[in-house]
Amino acid sequence: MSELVAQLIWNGLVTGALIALVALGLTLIYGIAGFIQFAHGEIVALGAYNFMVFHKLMGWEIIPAVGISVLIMIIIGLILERFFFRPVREKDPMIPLVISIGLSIGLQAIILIFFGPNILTISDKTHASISIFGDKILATPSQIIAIISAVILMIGLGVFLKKSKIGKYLRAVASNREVAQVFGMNIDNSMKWIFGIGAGMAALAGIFLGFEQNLEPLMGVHISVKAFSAVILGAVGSIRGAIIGAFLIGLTESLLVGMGVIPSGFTSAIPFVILIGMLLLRPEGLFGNRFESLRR
Amino acid sequence: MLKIQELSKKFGGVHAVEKFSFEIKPNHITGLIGPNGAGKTTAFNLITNFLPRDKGEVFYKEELIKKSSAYKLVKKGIARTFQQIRIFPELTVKENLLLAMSHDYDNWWNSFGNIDENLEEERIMELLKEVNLEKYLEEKAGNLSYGQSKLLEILRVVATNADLILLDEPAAGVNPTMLRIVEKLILGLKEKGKTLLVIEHNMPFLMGISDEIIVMESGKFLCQDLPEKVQKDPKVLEAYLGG
Amino acid sequence: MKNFTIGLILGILVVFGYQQLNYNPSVNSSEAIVIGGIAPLTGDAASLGIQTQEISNMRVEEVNKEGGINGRNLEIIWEDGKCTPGEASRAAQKLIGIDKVSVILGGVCSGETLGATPITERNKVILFSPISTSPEVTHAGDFVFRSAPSDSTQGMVLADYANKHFKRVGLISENTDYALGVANVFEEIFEGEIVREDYLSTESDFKTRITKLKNEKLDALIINPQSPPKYEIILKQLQEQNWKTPFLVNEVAAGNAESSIKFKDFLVKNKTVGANFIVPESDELNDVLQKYEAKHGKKVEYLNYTGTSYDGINILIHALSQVENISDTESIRDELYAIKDFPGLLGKVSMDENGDVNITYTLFEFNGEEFIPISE
Amino acid sequence: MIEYIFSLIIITSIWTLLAQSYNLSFGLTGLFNLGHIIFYGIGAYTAAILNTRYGIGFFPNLIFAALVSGAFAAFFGLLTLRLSGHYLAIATLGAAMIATVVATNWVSLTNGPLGIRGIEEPEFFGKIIQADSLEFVVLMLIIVVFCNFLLYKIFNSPFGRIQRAIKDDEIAVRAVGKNTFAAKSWSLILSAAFAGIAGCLYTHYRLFLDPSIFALPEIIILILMVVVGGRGNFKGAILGTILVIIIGELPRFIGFPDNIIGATRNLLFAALLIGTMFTRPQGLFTFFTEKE
Repeated sequence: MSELVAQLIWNGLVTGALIALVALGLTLIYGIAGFIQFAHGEIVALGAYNFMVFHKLMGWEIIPAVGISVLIMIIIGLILERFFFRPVREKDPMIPLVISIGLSIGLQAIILIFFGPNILTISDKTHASISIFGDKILATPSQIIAIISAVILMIGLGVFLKKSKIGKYLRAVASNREVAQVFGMNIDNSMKWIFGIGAGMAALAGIFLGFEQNLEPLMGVHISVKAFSAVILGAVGSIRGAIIGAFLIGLTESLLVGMGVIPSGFTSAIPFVILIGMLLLRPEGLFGNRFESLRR
Repeated sequence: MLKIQELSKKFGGVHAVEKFSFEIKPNHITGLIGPNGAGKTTAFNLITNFLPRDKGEVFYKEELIKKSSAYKLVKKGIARTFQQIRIFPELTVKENLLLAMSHDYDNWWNSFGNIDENLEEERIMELLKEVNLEKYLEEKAGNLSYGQSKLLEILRVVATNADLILLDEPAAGVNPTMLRIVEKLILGLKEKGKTLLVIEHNMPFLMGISDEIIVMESGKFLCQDLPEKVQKDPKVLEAYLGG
Repeated sequence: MKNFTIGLILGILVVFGYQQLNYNPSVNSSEAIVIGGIAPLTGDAASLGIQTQEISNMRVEEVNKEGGINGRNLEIIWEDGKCTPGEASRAAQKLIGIDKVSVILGGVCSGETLGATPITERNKVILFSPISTSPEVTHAGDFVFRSAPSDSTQGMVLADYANKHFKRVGLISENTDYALGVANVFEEIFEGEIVREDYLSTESDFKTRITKLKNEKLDALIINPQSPPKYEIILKQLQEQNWKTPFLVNEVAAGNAESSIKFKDFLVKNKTVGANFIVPESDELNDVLQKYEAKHGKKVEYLNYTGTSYDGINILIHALSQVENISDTESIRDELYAIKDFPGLLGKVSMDENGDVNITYTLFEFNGEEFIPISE
Repeated sequence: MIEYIFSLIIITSIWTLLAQSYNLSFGLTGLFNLGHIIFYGIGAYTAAILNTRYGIGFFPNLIFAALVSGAFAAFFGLLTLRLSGHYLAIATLGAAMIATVVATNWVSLTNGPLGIRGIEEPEFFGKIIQADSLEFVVLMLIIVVFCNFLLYKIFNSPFGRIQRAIKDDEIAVRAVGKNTFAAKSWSLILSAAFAGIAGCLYTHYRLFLDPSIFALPEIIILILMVVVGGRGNFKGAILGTILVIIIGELPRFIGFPDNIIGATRNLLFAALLIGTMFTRPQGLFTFFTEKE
């Protein structure tokens, strides 16, 4: 029994780590730009497809292929910000949200046209799994790397935001954009930072997701929808909240279905049942404050 | 008219409002002053149920106001304006006022029926004439100037024909000519038997129209007296100059 | 700004109108017989849809080179059914309304066929599906035919084998019309205990379900996916969790060895048996496979459906050739019902009173290279 | 040719009603509800289940579909209407996902992925009205025009004015003594009822129904129709619907290679949505309806 639980917890941690990587980008963007970036899922998908092109088709080694894919997606993230979101930044936040929905279906169509509808695998080699923690848990190398890098990035981001100059700068902008502008803070390059970091992490999540499952044009949608819930669960704009929200969803999904509490057909509804349930108890999210409604 | 007892509200560790009690007499204009951050607007929000009260009771016409939702208070006769002007930019000036008037259409079924617009229109024109905004009747409220929007917000409160009117810095950012119109409007309300509680930083203006002044400092009641006395009271000066 | 929008709308209307004017459907003109085609050209099932389209078009080109049907060329207008009933019925509406077809080859997914039947039945248009295997298609309508066997036979064959060998089995089944058809029949006939795990087509994370099943002390695992990609992900995650029981797979898995070859040692070690209908070795089959590979530069992905789609188009061409006026669908329908021992890739094909064919499923075992028929 | 035109008219009219119902809650009140498709799906399934199991005909089904969808909206509103903006968007998107899962798994009610077949066509005093026939088109137009007339009344009533005010500033609406929670709930209930009717029309037109009706892409098309038409703009929504459907059908006719028809359609939609948001967020057709 305990072996089952251990494996389920490991599965939950892996899913949670991937969701967290995506959710962190979303939280940063929402915290500072003020809207949920719906096309974030497509950045995840494009990251995976890019890696597949470099690694599988062009035969690059894994590390350089990861590097180039993450770099390309950071550039694409910056392009999206510069041409699609900067012009409408001062407008009512609903407008960039709808634009990001448009971008989402547009990018999905582009993936479909370039890579075709068929399902592709990220690499032909299937890695046998190794047992860890006293052979209670079976894990593949990519899962282990995924969790390690996710943890490193989370801590790194936390430290970056707290300690580094740019980090403090971003947090100031996040707390009140108008005030920051008054003090002459350059909003444009703080946007560059968050969209760049967000895209980079999303690309990485895409690559790890590619190792977990196959590549399909809609792979981004499925994980980003879970990431949205994680972001809201944690109270939007709080890094800590998003991480905990992500792991909460990953673990609950794995344990509830794994232990047979919920029939497996309902798995994909679990993140939202948690979200809506939680929003009823604490509408401002786990870590938010009650002031949300009164602010202009 | 309005009795507040032991009103208090804490955000995290900060006591925004602490054991704040006062009473205002009917058909009086009472000013509420205090340095920035004294908790004046928070007090407004607590009285009008826009913010849940931690402790304290509010009595309006001797009746205890429960912690019900904010909209119910308007029917009881308490209406307010906001520090940042909250009018409906996409609606016309006429619609802004119509909304405030038809509050007796609250059950949903007959809010589909069309109320007798011309009866309402007369009253609207009357109100607009008082502040000579009548030619903006069909204009979108968003196109009004800052001063005009301020007036519209006050008119909207009047349109709810509430007995107790709470104004949050009606004079802020208003040019002198417009200020006289605001003054005339407020004094007009008093003649009509209304009671007003006004937060304001423009001292000469407030002192001129108020019958009494309440002073607040960092969430606590400092004093309540006639305008002349309050101006000379050393405690007040010290509070303003930073104690 | 105003004239921009007026211009936009007028531009669209002009294009739309012009498109209509010179787009005179060439149906019933003396040169070509035009029939409709509905297949999933996008989405998960696109690989099967496009293969069906390619095989049918390939066969049509051959027939036209040999003089077509009674001297008239055959042409298929394909519409994307997207494997959903809604899109398939809109496609059928367009083919019947605009292109005036009286015969439609398709749908591929059972959902497509079922979605199109209300429209084709009402217009008495022949709907001939080369692939749909859902039991619901059997009684879908008088003008509905198919050249693929019904799932109910597949479920029976799998359950009989399971009854002989296993007491307690796990069942990973996709929540789609096809897969449910097989799973439900299997559950009726299998006497032992079943631990069932369903999943939605949008899901691709089975780690949790596999972990749960591993804890259930099963003798075997039935894998019942709708499409090969899902089959491959399931196998990948089973391998990652060192699954150690024999497998019983449906025709989607048994029908194309390519997916199974990627996991051949894992499958052979655990012993994998699958249900499929025989596509017997024949030089006619090899000829078709070579021509396909020559034309498209890739191997056929679904061997069993190659058989049904090739036989399907041939049966349809045969029926069309027996009739002078192809809009007389009653006679086409009678011709199709009259099909007896038609020489096809799948052997002697005969049509029963419901428009189903007499092809049955048999069992195959995966030997690492391909699925070989076994007796039992 | 005629049948195809009829089918296009019928599809457009169903979409017009659905888009107008969405225009009420999303356009007028500003409820950013990404789950509006749930009401459409519930209406469709109500009609399908009542018809196939209890033989209830088309016309009574219209009422039942509206009632069931409306009732669900009331419950749904309790769950979500306390939220605002992005919270509401994500929670309602999640609800749409849950709806798909429930429709697929609750086999005893919805027959699961096998879907419901054999739904009867509408019957008018004994005469079966066949889909794609002139009578069907006329029937559809009558119902859709009548519903739009009701919606027009709602848009321009004091109730509609309160909804527009809520979109501008909900706090201020509370300050003038309106129960904004009830107002938003009624907006959602009414828009759900009309969406339920649209669902019922779809069921009795397609005669086959499966969980794909709750699919995500539909909601994006709905947003597009209302945004292009101009949020809260009554005539705009109708013109927006027609424009989007024409653009949606274009790739099929311009003869794009089959396998990228779907993709090009979505690309056109994406371009239109982003273009509208950049150039005229208040909608493409405001000059038609400037006096509105």
